[in-house]
Amino acid sequence: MDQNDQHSDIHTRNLRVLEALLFAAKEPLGAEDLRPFLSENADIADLLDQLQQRYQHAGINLVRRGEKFAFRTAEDLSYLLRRDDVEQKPLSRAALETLSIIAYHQPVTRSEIEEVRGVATSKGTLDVLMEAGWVRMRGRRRTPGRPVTYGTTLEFLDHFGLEQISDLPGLNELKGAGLLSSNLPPDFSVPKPRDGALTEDEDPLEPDDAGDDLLSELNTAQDPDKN
Amino acid sequence: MDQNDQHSDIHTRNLRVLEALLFAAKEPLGAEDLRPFLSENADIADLLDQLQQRYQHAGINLVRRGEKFAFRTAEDLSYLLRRDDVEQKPLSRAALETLSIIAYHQPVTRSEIEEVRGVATSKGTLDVLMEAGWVRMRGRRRTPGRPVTYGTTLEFLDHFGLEQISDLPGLNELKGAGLLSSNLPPDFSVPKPRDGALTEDEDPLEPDDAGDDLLSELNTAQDPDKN
Amino acid sequence: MCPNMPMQDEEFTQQPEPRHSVMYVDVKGYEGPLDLLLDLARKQKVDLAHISVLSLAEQYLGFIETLKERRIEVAADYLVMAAWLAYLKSRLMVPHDDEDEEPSGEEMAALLQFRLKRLEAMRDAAGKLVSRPRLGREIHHRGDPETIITTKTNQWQATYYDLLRAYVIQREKSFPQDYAVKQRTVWSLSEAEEILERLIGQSLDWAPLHAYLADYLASDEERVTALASSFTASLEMVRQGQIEMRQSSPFSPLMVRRRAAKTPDDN
Repeated sequence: MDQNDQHSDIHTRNLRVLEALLFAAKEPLGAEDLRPFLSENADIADLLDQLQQRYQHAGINLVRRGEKFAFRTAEDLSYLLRRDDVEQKPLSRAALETLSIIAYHQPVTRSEIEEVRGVATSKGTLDVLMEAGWVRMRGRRRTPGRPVTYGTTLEFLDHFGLEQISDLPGLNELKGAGLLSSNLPPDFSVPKPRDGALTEDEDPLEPDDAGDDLLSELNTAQDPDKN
Repeated sequence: MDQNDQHSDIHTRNLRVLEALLFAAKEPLGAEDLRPFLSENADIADLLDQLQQRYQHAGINLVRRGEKFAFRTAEDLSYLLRRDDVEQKPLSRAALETLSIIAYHQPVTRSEIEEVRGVATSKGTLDVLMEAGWVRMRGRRRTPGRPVTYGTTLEFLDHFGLEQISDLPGLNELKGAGLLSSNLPPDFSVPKPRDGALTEDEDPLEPDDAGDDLLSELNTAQDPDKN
Repeated sequence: MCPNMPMQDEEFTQQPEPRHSVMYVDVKGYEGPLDLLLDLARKQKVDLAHISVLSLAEQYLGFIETLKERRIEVAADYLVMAAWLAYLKSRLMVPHDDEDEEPSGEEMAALLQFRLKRLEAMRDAAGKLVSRPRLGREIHHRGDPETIITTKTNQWQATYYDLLRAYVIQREKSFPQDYAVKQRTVWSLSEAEEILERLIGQSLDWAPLHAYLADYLASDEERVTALASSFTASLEMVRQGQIEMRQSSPFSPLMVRRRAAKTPDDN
């Protein structure tokens, strides 16, 4: 067996290992989950790329979710595979609106969400989104009161079939129209939503931070959209 | 598009649909589960056969379970799904006490251990010591009830850094080390431990002897040091 | 796999029902004043960029007025918006003064327009988001994920010292229990004072404290308690003016004697 054959054997094996691991899992896996099972110095990005191409036209595709990868049924087979019986409790209008504001404006504080909606947000609304696993507390904004900042999760990307947060539908148009700034006036640099690491005006949450805001506590009293 | 092309399109689609359905299924699927999603008159057996061949060398295989089919990790990669986790645990006090009595008083029966300890010894405690590989069943005492006799193993010596069991400190050494108080009753003695061949009042264990004692079974009911 | 759209999608694919008369509108049906304004603006049937903010403000104020006339309770944030819109209206109708620090009517109108556009945009975005093929409905993950089987092996830890300790503790437990609790003599303060009182008597000569206690110091067990209690008692007696004490240097004998002039109230 010459050098090349040997190399190709290792390569084939790496691909099979990736296939097996990603196929067995329900949740997306990242490089750090996969690396321990591959040959030393394996180029994971390249291997994933090849696997992605191999499954490009199959009934299942290898999709990217943030920095992770997962096998999912092909999008164009949706109409055949649609299952309504597994429908979770539908989200209220308030919760959906809040979700889209968090997705497009993240990192965003509760009072910024309220500014966009023009109405107080009940704690219940955010709880529902966090329980669904789509929204998380990112940190605390370095402003007076140190309000909690919210953002979306990997599960959010996975659930709505987005590779990354910049794939949100209509994002560029909204940005272009200046509709993603949380504050006025509309002649300013428009921030891009980001779900990654903390920004320079965010502090990490303490491990035991329950996410209580002074403001939130006060607002809970009125709860206009509590359902 | 001629007849052939059209046929091949339908065929490709059928294969993709099968792939997706089998991937998303919670359990193996049979022809009757798959038929409603395929083109009319599709040759399901042939399609499954082709799919099986396609995944033959992949990290996952399409396997047959009776009359049904499912994707499963390739046999040779199944080790990927098994992880070994070694947990370091401190020995409980009860186990440590029991072990020390076995070490000094071997060959010793369970009721003799209990006599020294003053409390009943749970089967679990002895199991832990045997799992640790430090204690073994030596034989059965030639007394009514034929109780099992316990002794220490080579691993025991190894773990505690002893060359031989007689290296365990005797009465004077224990006193000298300050472990035993100097104010001892005159008839107090520490046995000279031995772990060798069966003594004349021990019978060897039968190969299929599971080590059950009538006495042990009775004692299990109270289990004072079960943790 | 039924073709019915689930509930939450309908909210976004269907426009709100056209409302023929504000009288039938329940304020509770709105998600706040901005939602109400957006609904009113949509009725102008023009792009939000071209709506007449002035007439929008008038419609809103009119609507709130109707509610109040019908004695329908209006939530505070609707009233705050009404006040702001009334102010906006007045600013729009008065020509802008350049010296004015306050935002002009046009600026305020632009701000309102922006907020309405932004809310509408977020609503549209939410609609687009939920109409995407979603995981668990149109897109599926592995239905029967192969779980990782973890084999746990315990590695037991114990030291040689632990082992010997455990043995010794077991064996010592079996020793005959002939230990008897010994009664310890402790001088109470009042006892010490009484004894001192008696010992010093009426002697006006200096004598070392421990000499007075000599009888008691004979017993080893009582040495410490006798010294401690009598010293403490002697301090109290000094305070009461019954005795005097002196010590020439640290750790030298402590001298005591009866104080010469007794205070009148002392017996």
